Amino acid sequence: RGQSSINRGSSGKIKGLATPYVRQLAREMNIRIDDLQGTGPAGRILESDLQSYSKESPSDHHT
Amino acid sequence: MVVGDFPEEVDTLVIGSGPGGYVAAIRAAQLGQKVTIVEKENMGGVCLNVGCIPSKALIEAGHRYHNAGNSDEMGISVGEVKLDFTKVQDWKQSVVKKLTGGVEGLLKGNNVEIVKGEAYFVDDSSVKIMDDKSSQTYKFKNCIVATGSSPIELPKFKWSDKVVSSTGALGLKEVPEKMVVIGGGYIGIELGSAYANLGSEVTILEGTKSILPGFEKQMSQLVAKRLKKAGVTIKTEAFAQEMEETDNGVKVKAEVKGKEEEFEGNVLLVTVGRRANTEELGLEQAGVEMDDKGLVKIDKQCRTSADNIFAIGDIVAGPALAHKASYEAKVAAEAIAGEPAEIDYTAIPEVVFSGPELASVGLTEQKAKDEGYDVVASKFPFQANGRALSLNESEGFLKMVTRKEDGLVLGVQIAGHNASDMISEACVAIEAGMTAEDLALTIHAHPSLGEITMETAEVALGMPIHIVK
Amino acid sequence: MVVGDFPEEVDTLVIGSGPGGYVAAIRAAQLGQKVTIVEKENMGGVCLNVGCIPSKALIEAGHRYHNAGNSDEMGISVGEVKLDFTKVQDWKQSVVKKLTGGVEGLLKGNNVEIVKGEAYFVDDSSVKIMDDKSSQTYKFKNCIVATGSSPIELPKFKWSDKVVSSTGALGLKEVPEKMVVIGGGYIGIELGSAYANLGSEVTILEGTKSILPGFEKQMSQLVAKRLKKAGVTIKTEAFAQEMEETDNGVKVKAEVKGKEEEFEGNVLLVTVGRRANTEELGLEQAGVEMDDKGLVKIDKQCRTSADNIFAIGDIVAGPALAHKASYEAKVAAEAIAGEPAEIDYTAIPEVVFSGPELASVGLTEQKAKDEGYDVVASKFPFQANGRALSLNESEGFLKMVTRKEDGLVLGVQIAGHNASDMISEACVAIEAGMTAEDLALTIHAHPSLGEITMETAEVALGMPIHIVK
Ligand SMILES: Cc1cc2nc3c(=O)[nH]c(=O)nc-3n(C[C@H](O)[C@H](O)[C@H](O)COP(=O)(O)OP(=O)(O)OC[C@H]3O[C@@H](n4cnc5c(N)ncnc54)[C@H](O)[C@@H]3O)c2cc1C
Ligand SMILES: Cc1cc2nc3c(=O)[nH]c(=O)nc-3n(C[C@H](O)[C@H](O)[C@H](O)COP(=O)(O)OP(=O)(O)OC[C@H]3O[C@@H](n4cnc5c(N)ncnc54)[C@H](O)[C@@H]3O)c2cc1C
Repeated sequence: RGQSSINRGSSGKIKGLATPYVRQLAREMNIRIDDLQGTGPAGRILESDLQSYSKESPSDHHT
Repeated sequence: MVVGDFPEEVDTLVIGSGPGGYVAAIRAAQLGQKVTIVEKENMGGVCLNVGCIPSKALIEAGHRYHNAGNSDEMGISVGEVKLDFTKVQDWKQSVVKKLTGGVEGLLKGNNVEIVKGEAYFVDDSSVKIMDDKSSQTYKFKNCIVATGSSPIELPKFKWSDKVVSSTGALGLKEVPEKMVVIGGGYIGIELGSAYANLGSEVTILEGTKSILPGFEKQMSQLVAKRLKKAGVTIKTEAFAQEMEETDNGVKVKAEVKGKEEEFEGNVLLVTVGRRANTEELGLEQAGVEMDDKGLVKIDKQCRTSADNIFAIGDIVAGPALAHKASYEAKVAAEAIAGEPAEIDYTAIPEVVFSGPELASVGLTEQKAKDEGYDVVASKFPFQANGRALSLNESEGFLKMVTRKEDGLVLGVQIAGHNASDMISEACVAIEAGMTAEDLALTIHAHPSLGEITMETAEVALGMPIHIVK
Repeated sequence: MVVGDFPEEVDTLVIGSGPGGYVAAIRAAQLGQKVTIVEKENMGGVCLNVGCIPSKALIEAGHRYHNAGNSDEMGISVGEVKLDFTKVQDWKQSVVKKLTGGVEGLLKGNNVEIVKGEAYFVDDSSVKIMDDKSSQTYKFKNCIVATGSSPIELPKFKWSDKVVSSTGALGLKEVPEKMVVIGGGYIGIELGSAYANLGSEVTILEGTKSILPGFEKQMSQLVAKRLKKAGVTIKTEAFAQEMEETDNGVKVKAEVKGKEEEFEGNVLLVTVGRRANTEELGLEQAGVEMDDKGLVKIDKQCRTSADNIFAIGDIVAGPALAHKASYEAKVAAEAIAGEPAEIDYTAIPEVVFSGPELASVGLTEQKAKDEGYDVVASKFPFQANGRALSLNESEGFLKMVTRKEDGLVLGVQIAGHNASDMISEACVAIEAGMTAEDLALTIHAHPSLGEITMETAEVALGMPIHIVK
């Protein structure tokens, strides 16, 4: 308690910047969100980024 | 094995009914599992019975009693203000009952089977549940352990009717004339200030250099100032050494900044931390690994080293907070249901219901720098906000930490009236990866405290309207 | 032209210093413009002097007076509660002064030149500014018009010391024994309930079927219920016809649901709407076009039909609210600075500081359906929230309107304690295009009112924890 925490990369480089819904969608689509470059403000990954990523590399996103 | 102990077969077993356990049980049931929940004490766990809820009720009562005569400046004066502490306690308990009764109803409404008793692991697929009279074995497919935590007892300060934990402090029959508090963390501060507001002469002994050491100095200082105004004595770098019972209380010897001092109180509240309830559970027999602090090791899905056993809440790492427990509860329930759920939050808010309220989410300025971010830290005072002024609550500030290159909001700290309400917006903003610009361009109602968030974002952008740069 | 009237040359001229004008002036100055602001009455406009701020101060005083003796159930009783209304007014004015003084300081701190007087357009690049003694012509490069609005006077209810507008009601020297209010919109309700709480016997006459007709019925009903409890008489479908002065007040004849009734009050407050201050400005001479309601026509950049003249706030279309004025102010200031700013918001919040508070942002269920959306409407009650219960403020609900296909948050309506604080999160969520899932997956502090937002989102997803589906 009393320690502010943030659950994003610890190296000062934020990866996977997206809303919780998009992050969940990525999991459901089996996409590693860290692999994406977002097109939203501050590099935010949008739902459309997921869609175009899965179109581009349909075979890529299987773990 | 007792004669007649035929194991009962259950699907998902939840152990403990706190904000971890009961939320896990409900969500698991909603996802189609047949759920059984076992609780050895009270439905709702620490949080509802002897934690978050009763403490906030007591704080509100203290607040109202203390502030009843505080509107003189606004033209409203009251005759003698009287406190009927028995009634305060009754009211507090009525709030607790509404919520615990509610939880029981919710569990039943979601067809969760409730078992009273204490669970103990026999192996990785069965527990024994004991109550006063009997014991029964339950075989489970999956189990979620949410047994929470208990106050730490100091060897030289054994619990008694005069030496109490937070639980004892919440249940006092009368307001003690004098109260000594060991520990200036949030529980000590919340309960200490509640009793100070209710009329106790309170002394707080804190080991570090300031109370509420997890919060930024400027925030905890505001609280310290308000406490002192309410007559509370705060001793920092103070280490309680030993005590002695007196006729009507205790005498505590402490080393304060190297010097020995003595403090007297009718009640001594010890809040120096909590210990995970993992010791008497038989976790070893289930193959569930723990770390050296007694916390259960889990993966991103809250799964322990035993594949079908999950652990959540105060017994796993991270801040011991109810909303963290409930969040993990949902992840575990979904994981069992085969969904791709993961612990995937960006930030957990922390709130102290002190005067003024403190709330923090995400990174502080220092923490962000330590993590290597190039940051901008921006502040805006409550006293420049029309809503705060019209509520006569103009003390405090909001601080926003943003990433320099693009304004990404990394953290927000608030010290001020209704900080607990205001922090939600910051949680959502951080969680969604929003920037200062996003917040500045969102229209906020006038007059409202939310404008403080917007205006701090404008400070971050270098263009505040209501303070001069 | 008066001898010696050499025109002064200014860069950006702002007319009116309300939340439209002063914000525009400051932002324009921050963007490098040389700014002059002209105000004929008080710095801060309606909002700070006779609108948002003093009304909220009076409401808070009423609230504290009315609730002083309301904590009995919680074990806190008070002796006689006394009201010193002169002191209430003094305190209210002290709040106003802090803010208006602040605005003056902010303008100066941003190097904005302040001119006192009334502006009148001579042509599309100059105004005459008149004060008591003299008149001076100013030539401007760009102008932002923010002259606000004034209460509408009804022909049969001329302003007097007994027939008052909101301005008069805010400035009363004593609490009237009886008050009649014509108009049950938010201003009538806010001021009516403030005086009811301060001890007036209040009657509200509203022409439509319910008070606060802009809000959903379930919300306005909560307010009506609370008003009735405070002794307020509400007459709907009531049309005031005429009045008669009596020795110590007025008698109002009204047609209520077709039948004639008579109401007496020491003060009659008429709040039937406001009219844009565009009539005596000489806008025609500047080539600025208006619509048939007297509102100035603007484009997305707040630019009028005269290229270098902008209009913002109550004199342009849209809800007459301070935060809308301030938002447009920033757009206009940026447009003049050549930035690609545009009016680009998704939603403007609306708040009523009634008991309980109402707040709404985005689309209501009905509006969303009217616009062709396939929606889900979800509700969560305050009484299932631990924070609300521990504050003893458990009345009300939050309603969330989401798009069926993807959970996009279209609107949020809140009726309950601190709704004005809670709405910010909804504003940000709607503005950022967030979904119910986003809100549900964001960790909200426990116990806090923000959890209500989170839980309503879970209702939308079909998996609420704290209510049974
Ligand atoms: C005074 C106080 C104030 C607090 N205020 C806040 C606050 O404002 N906000 C906040 O977020 N947090 C607050 N907390 C912390 C919060 O209460 C805990 O983080 C939270 O309760 C943890 O939830 P949990 O489900 O992990 O466990 P708990 O709530 O501790 O519940 C565990 C339950 O498991 C039961 N149990 C244990 N062992 C067994 C067994 N073997 N068999 C059956 N049942 C068992 C226990 O009886 C208990 O009911 C406060 C705590 C205290 C003490
Ligand atoms: C009782 C009441 C309560 C309200 N509460 C709220 C609330 O809680 N929230 C909210 O958002 N809104 C509220 N409003 C509405 C809000 O006050 C207005 O929407 C807001 O003030 C409009 O801002 P503005 O800048 O357009 O104009 P105004 O604030 O009306 O300011 C216009 C200024 O221009 C000056 N002016 C006019 N003509 C000239 C001229 N020719 N030359 C020089 N100066 C001139 C006027 O003197 C005035 O100072 C309330 C209004 C009232 C009456």
